Amino acid sequence: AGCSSETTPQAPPKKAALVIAQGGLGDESYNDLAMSGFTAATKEKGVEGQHIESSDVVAQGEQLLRRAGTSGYGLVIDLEFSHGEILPTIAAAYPNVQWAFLNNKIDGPNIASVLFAEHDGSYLAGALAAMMTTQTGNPKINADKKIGVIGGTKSVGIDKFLSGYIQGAKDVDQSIEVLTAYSNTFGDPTKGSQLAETMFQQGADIVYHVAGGAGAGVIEAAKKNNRYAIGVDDNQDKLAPGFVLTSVLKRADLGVRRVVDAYADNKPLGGQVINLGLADGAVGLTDFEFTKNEIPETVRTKVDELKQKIISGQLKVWNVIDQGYPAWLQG
Amino acid sequence: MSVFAGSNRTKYSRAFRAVVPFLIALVLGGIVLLATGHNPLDFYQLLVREAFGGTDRIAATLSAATPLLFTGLATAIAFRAGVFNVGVEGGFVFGGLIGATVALHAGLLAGMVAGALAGVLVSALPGWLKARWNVDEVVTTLMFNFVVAGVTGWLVTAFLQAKGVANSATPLIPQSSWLPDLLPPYGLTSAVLIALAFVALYAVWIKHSVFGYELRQTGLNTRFAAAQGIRVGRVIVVSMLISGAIAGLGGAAHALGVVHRFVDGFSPGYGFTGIAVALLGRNSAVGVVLGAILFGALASAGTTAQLFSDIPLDIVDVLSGTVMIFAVVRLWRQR
Amino acid sequence: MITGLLMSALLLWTPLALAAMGGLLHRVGGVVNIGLEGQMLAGALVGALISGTTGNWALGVLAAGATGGVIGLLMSLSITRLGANEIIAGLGFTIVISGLIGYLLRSVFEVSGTLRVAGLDPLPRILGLDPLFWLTVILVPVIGWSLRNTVAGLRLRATGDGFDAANALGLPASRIRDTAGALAGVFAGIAGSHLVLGQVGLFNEDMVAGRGFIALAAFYFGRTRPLPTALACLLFAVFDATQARLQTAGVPAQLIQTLPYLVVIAVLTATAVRDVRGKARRAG
Amino acid sequence: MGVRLGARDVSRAFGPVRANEGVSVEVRAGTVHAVVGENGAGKTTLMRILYGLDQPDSGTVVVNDRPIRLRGPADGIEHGIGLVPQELAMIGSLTLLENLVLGTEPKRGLRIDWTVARSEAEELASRVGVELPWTALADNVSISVRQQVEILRALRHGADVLILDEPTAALAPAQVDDLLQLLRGLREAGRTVVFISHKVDEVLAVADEITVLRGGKVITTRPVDELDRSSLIELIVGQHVRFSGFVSSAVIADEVLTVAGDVSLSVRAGEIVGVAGIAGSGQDELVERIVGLRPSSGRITLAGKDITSLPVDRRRAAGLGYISGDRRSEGLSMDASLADNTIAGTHRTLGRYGWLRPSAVRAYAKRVLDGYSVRYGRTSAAARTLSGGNQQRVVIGRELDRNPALLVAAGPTRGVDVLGMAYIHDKLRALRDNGSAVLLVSEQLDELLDLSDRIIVLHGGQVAGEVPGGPESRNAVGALMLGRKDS
Ligand SMILES: Nc1ncnc2c1ncn2[C@@H]1O[C@H](COP(=O)(O)OP(=O)(O)OP(=O)(O)O)[C@@H](O)[C@H]1O
Ligand SMILES: Nc1ncnc2c1ncn2[C@@H]1O[C@H](COP(=O)(O)OP(=O)(O)OP(=O)(O)O)[C@@H](O)[C@H]1O
Ligand SMILES: [Mg+2]
Ligand SMILES: [Mg+2]
Repeated sequence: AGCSSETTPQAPPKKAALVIAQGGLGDESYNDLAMSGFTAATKEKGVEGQHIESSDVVAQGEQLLRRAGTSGYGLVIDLEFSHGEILPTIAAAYPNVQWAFLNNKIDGPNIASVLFAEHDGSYLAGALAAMMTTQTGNPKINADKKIGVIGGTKSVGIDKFLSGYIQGAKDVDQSIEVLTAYSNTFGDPTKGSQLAETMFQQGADIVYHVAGGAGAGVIEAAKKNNRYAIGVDDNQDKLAPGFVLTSVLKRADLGVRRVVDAYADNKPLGGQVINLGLADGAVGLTDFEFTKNEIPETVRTKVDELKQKIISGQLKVWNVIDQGYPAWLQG
Repeated sequence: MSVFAGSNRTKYSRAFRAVVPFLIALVLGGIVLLATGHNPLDFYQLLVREAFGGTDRIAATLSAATPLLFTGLATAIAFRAGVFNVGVEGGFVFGGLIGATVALHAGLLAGMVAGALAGVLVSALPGWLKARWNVDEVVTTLMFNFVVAGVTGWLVTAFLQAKGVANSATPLIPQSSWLPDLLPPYGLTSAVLIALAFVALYAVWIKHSVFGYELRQTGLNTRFAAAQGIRVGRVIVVSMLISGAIAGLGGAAHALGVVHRFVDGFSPGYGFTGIAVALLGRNSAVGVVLGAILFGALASAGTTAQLFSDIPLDIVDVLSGTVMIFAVVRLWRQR
Repeated sequence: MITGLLMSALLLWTPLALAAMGGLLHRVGGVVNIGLEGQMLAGALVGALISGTTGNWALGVLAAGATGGVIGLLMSLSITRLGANEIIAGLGFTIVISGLIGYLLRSVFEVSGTLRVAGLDPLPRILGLDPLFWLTVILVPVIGWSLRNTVAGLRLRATGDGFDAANALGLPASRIRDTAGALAGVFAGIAGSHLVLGQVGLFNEDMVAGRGFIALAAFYFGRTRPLPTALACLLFAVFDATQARLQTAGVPAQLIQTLPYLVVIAVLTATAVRDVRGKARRAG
Repeated sequence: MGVRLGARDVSRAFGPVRANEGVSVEVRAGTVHAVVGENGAGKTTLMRILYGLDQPDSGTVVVNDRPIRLRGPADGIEHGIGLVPQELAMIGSLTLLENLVLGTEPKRGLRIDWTVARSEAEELASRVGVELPWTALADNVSISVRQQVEILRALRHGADVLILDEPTAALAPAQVDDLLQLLRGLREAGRTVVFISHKVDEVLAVADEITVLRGGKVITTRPVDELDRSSLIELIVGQHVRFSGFVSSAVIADEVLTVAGDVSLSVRAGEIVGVAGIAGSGQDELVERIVGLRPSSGRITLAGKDITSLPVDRRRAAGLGYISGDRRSEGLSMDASLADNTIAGTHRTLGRYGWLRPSAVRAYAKRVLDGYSVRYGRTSAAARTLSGGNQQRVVIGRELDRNPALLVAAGPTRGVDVLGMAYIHDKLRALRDNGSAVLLVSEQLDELLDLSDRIIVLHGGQVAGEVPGGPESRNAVGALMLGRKDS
């Protein structure tokens, strides 16, 4: 694949690797999003990029990262959470390589960490859903004060989203009921559609999914039942225009982009913690491309107010990862 | 004289039979690669380099082979007793969870023992059901894998979850309770020695111990064994318990040596690959070692090969699935 | 709400029952088919692609059945002609197929995991349910009757229970077995297409999600009789459909998921105990 | 014209074993043609070739005087040949009617016309003079019923040449008579029968011509009136054999075995007690209860010790030896080595601290196998590689070498040729004379009469009566076997 004859070979080309997390590519969320950021950034910056998947990414972590360290890569971005503990040792063994880790803060002179405030974005979605579920002028909405959320697995990483969502809803109206369920799979859309359909039958009219590929089924179910879904990670509004109320963005792509850009531009990265949240637009809601007309102005204003409060620090959303489980969500 | 010729020929044909599935897989994989515009020879060369090209890569291959040594051996023992145990996966996973949890509080040795016991717990019921009521073990052990997956998931999130970790995971085990590394810095743990020791023990034990004899006879012909006074029910149960213990021990060794905790994605199906390892190795000790190294090499090389090529990892599944299918075929008609 | 539950249970029942009927026929013919999972996945992909390119659901379903049939035949040939172990052949074929599909998605379609096919034609509804559901409803008794009363049914049963004996009678036992294997593949392929065309409208490489194994459990559960097998599938489907309700009632999701498997073990045990007891009584 | 079915210079080898070597036979139409020979002489192989189930390496099958290639059993059936195999080809989970019509079902459209099937079956059965429970599962009926279905099936396929491979091996004397009568009836009706048996008397009673095979080759084919019992036996084994005949026991001592319950009996040291009965009269249950393979309701003692609920190994330790009637799947493990087969049951006493020394195992096996004149290559060879007669010797050697206080011998010579039979009989008598108790179960009346000091006859799971051993008891035993008390 090397066609370096066109460019004048000065320094060896910069090389970056992206280690894909469990679930692999095709999860329609985290991995795919990070991958898209990686592809775009490496192309733009003329960096040679490779991604690595493994069905045994947990156990192969050490061998894999070491191999990457010895294979001429200047930057290695690791998406797999379970590699957190081994990364410092490996990074120390390969001091000339720049390492980056997502979703957790890892210390090391040549390690950059990227963190996301997913709970903040989910909080806004919960608040929005709570305000919407009583807008009975809308044919997709019933009078019940019920909304739903579906997680991919029962784990703190996912419950961080769920907890924020429930908190947001309850802060709007204590009496709102939030149905929760887990699909136990990130790959089976049938399961997602099944769970969503049940929630719709139980009276929910807005269901938020944090379930990757299984979530695709949630969105299909919303379309079929004339209800709303809320997407996650990427902007999923266009998957079923008008039936996806909004999506809670977690722009892993932006995080990856930042890291690749800095590396390509020879900017310092080591030891940095990149916090991405509402303020950066890396987390948040979409701008309601297809549902603008269905969401009353007042509601949109209220959501914006909440967003500003969080950014300013006036409002603090519960973070399951640091704080453990809150009263409104069982651990 | 003719007896000699016969045994030579079977030895030769046995080796040949073990190589053929591998060749078929390479040809089939080659066709897929060619059809999608890749050069199979280059890719296979890359695979070989990534599997065996240097101390670090050999360490990686052995490391990937280690869990397969445990699961392959656990499977082979049950198969030898005529019990088609496909539940080694469950024992491995449960052993990993319990091993990791116990080691957290009570140290390395306790963790290993607890892991083995956890594996025993998983295999005991199907074994007893088979021995006592002749309940088809293929189905019960297969079903048990799913049950164990559910129960471990629940145990982790409900009771054993580490704080501040985004995955379903137990807390990190303190370094003092890890299985020591063999070849620092290459991350090959002493688990591989434990596994090899057990395989060697199996080789001698199955052939030369009284219980090994009873186990072999039960597997070859249960009615015969029962009529000569071998307590086949007990043999079946014990073989399942040993199989489970080794599976669980493998899980604990994986937790204490490699992952240092129990976490989502702990086993990508080591138990199922173990079935292929046992069958490819015809349930013999040497065969299990070779089979584990083969599948370990495919796994480790397949992953790092991506650093040097654009070929999707899934091709490795095509290769190992094909090896599995053809591992057990009879390639010519017995005349 | 009850009708809602029932409808979703019936929707979930269709692919399970179809695949289970395929597995049942193969089992009657003497082979335990663990490869249904892979055949369903292939059917799902081909069903999606053909329905999308032709804009005709029926062609999609047919193509899915044909694909499953070819895979089923290949698998059966490896068992009947090459003497492969049926369990391993099933497992191996499933791994190869999912590997191949993952590979093709990434290298030909340049997507990973999920494939949205433009112009996909979903199954129409007849009396509120799709044609494949009605097909399955008809198939169950037809298979039961045919096994008992047709030449093909009798010969299949004979081959399954006495392969060598059937051969000695001049029946083409291997060919009969292969036919059953191919038929199992056809049913599983169609079942896979139902997941796409009848349920979610898109393809995902993990979308079969163990349904092939549930189908296997179902025909074990039903002791290879069509009606009890279909009812077992219904039981599993209802389990699945009630999951969300149980979960909102506070039962942990992971535990709920183990229920069908536990039920299979319990039923298998109960029938085995009855068998052993029955035999002891006849003898004593 | 005349040769309805035959072989011309047929050879067939299995690896190094030459099962058939230049075999030529001619079976004339309308005759009963017997094929006899030792175990492994190649009889079954030849029959499979004649039916099309197997293909010769060289040579050809002859049908109606013309050489023919049979590519499969379908071809055989087409040429009017029917085979009732040595291992019956019935399918246990199908009914007798289903078994009968399988392959040639009367159809109406796609479905089977059960009404026609049933009436055809009834008609066929009445023509041959039997009555069958058509809706019973094959698994649940006796061997002789299954055999009748097999014969009817062959007839239904239009077979006018019927090949029967050892059809009488598992039949009681009365059933044997019925079968021979049936064969004669078929001959009268113009059909041709090829008949294999190890029982010289049957062969002489029913056959028109007899072909003798030895070592895969034809020794001779002769009309029956040129042969008598001893000349035929000599042709079969290739040497003169002397049968010792009935010799009763010299010293009978204390009771070794007592069984109380549905069937009550006792066996004393120094005596052979025979158990007779038509198949399914409860012999198998009795044996399995004594050996410990089946739970028992009554009380069983061995050398004064209550063994009613002991497992098999403890009974063996208490002095039990067992020759299984099912050599292929219970007496031997065909895929295990000869050494492993020989030490089975003794392996625990051979072991030291739970380990078996290979040299000790080999030495033990060699001693036993040599002691019982087993012809074998190495102790590591699989039992499967031995001929049937030698396989049986392995079992006999294993059980007798331990010098059991009680030997339960079920069909110890089933399927064994004449020479082997004489050898085994001598060994059993020697064991008795050494002071052991022997319980002998056999379907072969001659064997029972020859060996037993007394004979217990079972009928319908009960003891129908007891008679002394010796040839004079023949009629009495025969009557009791059918449940008649008179003689
Ligand atoms: N499928 C086979 N594979 C290998 N060897 C075989 C096979 N079938 C028969 N033989 C061998 O060929 C020889 C002849 O066997 P065959 O069954 O024809 O003997 P037989 O005369 O019928 O003996 P018996 O009286 O015991 O039935 C034997 O040595 C036997 O072991
Ligand atoms: N599977 C079977 N095994 C043994 N006997 C059978 C079987 N099926 C049917 N029979 C017997 O065959 C005979 C006729 O069968 P059956 O009554 O099913 O046909 P039928 O109902 O008269 O046909 P039709 O449906 O065309 O009127 C009965 O005596 C029945 O016992
Ligand atoms: Mg509402
Ligand atoms: Mg024979």
